[in-house]
Amino acid sequence: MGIIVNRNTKVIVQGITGTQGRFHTKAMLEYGTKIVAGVTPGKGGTKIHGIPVYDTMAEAIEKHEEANASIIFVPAPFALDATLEAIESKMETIVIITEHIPIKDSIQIMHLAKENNTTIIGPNTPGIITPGECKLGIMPAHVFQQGMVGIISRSGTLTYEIANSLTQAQLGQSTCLGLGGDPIVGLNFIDVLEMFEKDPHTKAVALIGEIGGNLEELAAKYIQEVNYPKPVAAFIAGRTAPPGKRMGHAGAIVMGKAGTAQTKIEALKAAGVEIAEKPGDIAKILAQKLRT
Amino acid sequence: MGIIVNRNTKVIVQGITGTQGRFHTKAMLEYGTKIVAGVTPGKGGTKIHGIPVYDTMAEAIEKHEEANASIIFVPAPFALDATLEAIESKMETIVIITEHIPIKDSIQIMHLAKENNTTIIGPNTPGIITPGECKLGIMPAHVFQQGMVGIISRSGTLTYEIANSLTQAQLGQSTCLGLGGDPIVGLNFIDVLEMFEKDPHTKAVALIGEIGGNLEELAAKYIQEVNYPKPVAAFIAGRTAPPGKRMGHAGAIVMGKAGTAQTKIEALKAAGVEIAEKPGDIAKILAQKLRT
Amino acid sequence: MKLFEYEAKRIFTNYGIPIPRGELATSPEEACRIASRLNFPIAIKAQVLVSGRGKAGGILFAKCPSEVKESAARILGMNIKGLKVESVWVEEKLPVKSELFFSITIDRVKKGYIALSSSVGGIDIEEIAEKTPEKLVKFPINPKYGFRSFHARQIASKIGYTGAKQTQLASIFQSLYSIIEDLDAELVEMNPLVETTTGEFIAADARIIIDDNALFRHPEYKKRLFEAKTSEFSREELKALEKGLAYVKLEGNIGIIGNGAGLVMATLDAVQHYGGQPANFLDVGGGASAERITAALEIVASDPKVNVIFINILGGITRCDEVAKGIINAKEKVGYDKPMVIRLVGTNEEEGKRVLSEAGIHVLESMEEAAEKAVQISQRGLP
Amino acid sequence: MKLFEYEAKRIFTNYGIPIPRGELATSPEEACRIASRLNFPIAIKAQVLVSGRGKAGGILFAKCPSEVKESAARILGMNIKGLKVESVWVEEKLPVKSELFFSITIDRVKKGYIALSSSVGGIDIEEIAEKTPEKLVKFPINPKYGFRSFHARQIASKIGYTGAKQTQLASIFQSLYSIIEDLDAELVEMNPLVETTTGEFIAADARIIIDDNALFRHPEYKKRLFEAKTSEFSREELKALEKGLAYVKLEGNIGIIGNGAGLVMATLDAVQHYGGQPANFLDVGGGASAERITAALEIVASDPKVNVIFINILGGITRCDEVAKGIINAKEKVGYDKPMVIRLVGTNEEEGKRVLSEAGIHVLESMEEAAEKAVQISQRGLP
Repeated sequence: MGIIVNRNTKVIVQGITGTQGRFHTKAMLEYGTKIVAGVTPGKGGTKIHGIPVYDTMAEAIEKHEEANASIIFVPAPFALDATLEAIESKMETIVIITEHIPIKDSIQIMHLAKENNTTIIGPNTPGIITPGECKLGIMPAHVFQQGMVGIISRSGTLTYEIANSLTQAQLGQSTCLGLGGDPIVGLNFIDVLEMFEKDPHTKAVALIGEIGGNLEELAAKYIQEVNYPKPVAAFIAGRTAPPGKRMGHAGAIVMGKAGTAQTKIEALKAAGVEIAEKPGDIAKILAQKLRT
Repeated sequence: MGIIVNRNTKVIVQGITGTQGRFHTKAMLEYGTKIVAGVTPGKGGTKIHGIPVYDTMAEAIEKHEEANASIIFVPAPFALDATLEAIESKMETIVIITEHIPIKDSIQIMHLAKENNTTIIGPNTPGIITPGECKLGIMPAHVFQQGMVGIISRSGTLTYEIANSLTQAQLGQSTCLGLGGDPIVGLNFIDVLEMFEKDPHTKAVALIGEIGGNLEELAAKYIQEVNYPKPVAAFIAGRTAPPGKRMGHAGAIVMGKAGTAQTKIEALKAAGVEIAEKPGDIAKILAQKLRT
Repeated sequence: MKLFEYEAKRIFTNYGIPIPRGELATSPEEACRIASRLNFPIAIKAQVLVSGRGKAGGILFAKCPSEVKESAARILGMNIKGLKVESVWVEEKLPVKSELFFSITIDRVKKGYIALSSSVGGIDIEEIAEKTPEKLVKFPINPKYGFRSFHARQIASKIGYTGAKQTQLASIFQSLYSIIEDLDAELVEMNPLVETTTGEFIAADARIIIDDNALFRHPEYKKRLFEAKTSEFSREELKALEKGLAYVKLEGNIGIIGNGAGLVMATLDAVQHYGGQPANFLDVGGGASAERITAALEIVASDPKVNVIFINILGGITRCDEVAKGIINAKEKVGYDKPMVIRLVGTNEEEGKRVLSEAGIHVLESMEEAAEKAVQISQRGLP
Repeated sequence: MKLFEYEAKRIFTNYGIPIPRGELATSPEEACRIASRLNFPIAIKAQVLVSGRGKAGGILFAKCPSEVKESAARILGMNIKGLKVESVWVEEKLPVKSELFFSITIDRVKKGYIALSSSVGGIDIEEIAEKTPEKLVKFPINPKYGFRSFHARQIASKIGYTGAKQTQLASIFQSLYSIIEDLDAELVEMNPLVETTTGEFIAADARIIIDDNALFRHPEYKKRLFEAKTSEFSREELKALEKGLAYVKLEGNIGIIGNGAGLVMATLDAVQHYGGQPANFLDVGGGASAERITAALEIVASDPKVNVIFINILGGITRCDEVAKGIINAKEKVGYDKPMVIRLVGTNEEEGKRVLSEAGIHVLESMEEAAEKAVQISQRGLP
């Protein structure tokens, strides 16, 4: 089970003929993800790893009505249009892998997605995986294992690090979702916490935050207010980050006194969330919580 | 009773301090229209004919929560913003008197009005009057009389001409509504025909069309399809208009073979609508129909 | 406001839309000089703001320089539907593989822009709609986020193009949308859009109509409207435009002035109903002042064909006494001494009638009666 | 990308926002010449891309030409938070009646733009929010149709202005929104926006930050980013930027390289956790090639403070053997001979370890263990 994606997810890959799109289409197919079509303007009529390619989403969904999710690999200057095309094609879930999308474009994307009840994951995300069912993203498959911990993260590699330790601790993952490293992303911690609350397969949640913005603080407030019923452990990256500097992710920046790791950690602690000092501690904390 | 406006309509005048706004505020007040506030940027704090003026709609509705309609007299370059302001202020009915509004602006207005379920009358309209109850427009009051004919018109003065003859024929008017002379207007014949159908005070409808577009043809189709239950008489202006020339109204233009008076007249006749050869004939036709 | 083909083509170029190589000439010699820089065969096209110039002989082709000179000489100065040809566009004739149609215009019913396209072009849209309706693709443009690359590709796909050609076409379609947005146009059209034998897409003809009401945002075009030697308007129409009056020249002898577009149209219709021929349409608008009436009378009276003027005023906001005074003043100022039929009712009607009667001008109350009278006078002179 | 005050002010001028009369100078003499064309008193302001220049002595005032020269001489060449001052902005000091605050920036939670305004300005937004939160007006901007004249007026009204002043302020606010839209900015700020004793509104300070990700739409600024003598970035940071690497210079002695922003931040944190001092942040991104690893090593090794480099790679898409080869090549090419701690796990891990072991480089599996080791080396040298 898990959330958002599962064995019934039927995927269209937008930008399937590019290096990234091609590579990850293969990896997703190997994982068992049900990819039904690909779209690249000007490349209609060809095939990639056996998947038919169309010029437009309109043609793709005409031939593959069952498609309900898309994953976007197109370069940043074209990502806005690709996403609007996916929204217009009534995709329920859109994963935007593309990084470096201008904020102005993201604002437009999120506004229109909301109006159309579309779930956007990303941009600048590794995607989402429900181990054993569907990998809609670029994460390395081997670190994941079907299990009981839901992961919500603003980071990529760090998530694999933590997923790996959860796998090694025999806890595994229900679903692992990368929110994306940009200042403006489709889903926030709270949205996903709500979903994990309802998912019977998720027994605990790992929350992986980082500096910048106040989404972690809002998540803490939410956890406290609703008296969140499942154990949550958190790791916040960037305690040593200097203010005013972007730490890799466009969204990872401390502005003046706002968005520091310290305020996030304090807020989460105050909400009863246990904080991992090192990434490896997440698995230890949750193993203990789930045992008791 | 009548449609859209009645004795419970509470009006804000946008552009109340201009020559037009000031003049017609007086005329509307004299008619008995309930004007609660006026808005002109930069003129807040003053009064016009005893009506308090505010800088913004936000301030006006804060002080006058009962307001549910606005009438716009601001110059064309500012009409888009004024209308959006009225939409955002949750006015149910907005009458745009202003003429010469760019089509691009009107497109945006109509799109946002639709999303917000706002009724737009105009632009480039004389407005709407429910005789004896509310005059929300610039029409001369003296030609109207409470009565039984609903008038829908694309024209101003011609409407007064016909309203006058209905008054003289002792038929009077339930509500008289000017759609507006522009190619893109808020209400179409069909919208208003539907309202008149439901209004118990309206016993017959006068439809006053002109060259340009195909709204009259669509109205004819509608009348035929629903087997419209009330008698309709129509006058179409512009039989002698040459193609490719705008006849005063921005919307009154025959493009190639499209939008001629002849096609409209034929369509209406085919739908069973009696056509008045001269404006004065409308009253004669309806008097006869209502007698039988 | 209609733009000339050469204006529209220059705009196309600025937006990256390919057009045939060509330049504007105002003399046969200049046309020749331009042709010497181009490849033959060459097309010489009248720059005139009416449709149907092709059928009127306004487009000729030349295989050599002497033919260019000859053709240009024949077209320049030609009168097409009442408009004199002041310039010709000299361009390379394209090697046509197929002719497409693409335009963006206003959809009154959907209240937005609409793209129209067809794999059949070179004939007018009505003919396309009539002859091959199944090939006409109507694509309403979403007002929320405009005409996007994928919309353009969908249209290109629907008229039969895939792969690289689809992308190429789509980019041209999108540029056209940028033009309609940036210029506040109400029509932008490429007809035909030619697919050449070498596989390129080139706009062989270009039409742009700018929304008159948006000219305040485009002062350069507003200026040009009143400057151009030949425009879509006659000199009188331009003068009326400057005074803010709506005037359209017609062919008859009964001058018409009224307040309100619908009323004036109905007045024209009534005149024709009684067998008369209107000389013009002139709407003075609401609340007309004495000056506006004067300007109106001046324009209408300047038409030598006019032998009677019919003024039809329904006073609402417009006060009849003001109109009456305006007429008296205007008559004197303009020195108009031919007959007038005046119908004047509404606000301050009595006072208006008094003023006119004192000046010996008879006033009627019924529009129909007045129309009939005007027709009689136009045909037989004053009774 | 941060713009200098003088760049932001020039943009303000282009958008019709009033600024104090002033010009840019790169020498005390030039500052004097500029001052001679202005009215005293005059402000001399360091052009430097960090906040807090005022407190650092980067803004001085002058009552006469000699004071201008002196002040400019003092500021030019000054080092403010590690950045050298290359130019000063010389402008007329305003007669202040009151200082306002207005900015538009990004709201991550509402996923749109937000306007922030206060009748209290001249201090930073956090201080405003702390000291007079009741005066801070937060106005989310509707993504549907943007920031309209009436929104701007509503804000001006909320900070206490009515009538003509409200309209005047509103027009400045709207221009600011045009800037954020046209320039793809993520912050545009006027702080203070001065209401002068003569009743005018003038932007005394100007800040603009352009969204780095949107620079492809603004080639002129992209060019300037790599050209400016002094920018917000150090030379090494600029070099990294050009290579597409995310690099931030820090103060310690442990060079850090990793793949993935979150992982590198966590690596820095782990190093500090064990008592070490990171010298930098460097993320090579996903699927790093040998060249990228080389470039990364080159940049990190060029920092003379660095006495150990800690490379933390979790191979997912990135293949460990590729990374290993990259490290070997890079080490040779760069000629780096100080110690390295490498943590390498994931795809093709075995092969990667083999390659590195053969070259005598020890590889660890646990990030924590590796961090601890790197810290030890940084403090005591190789064991």
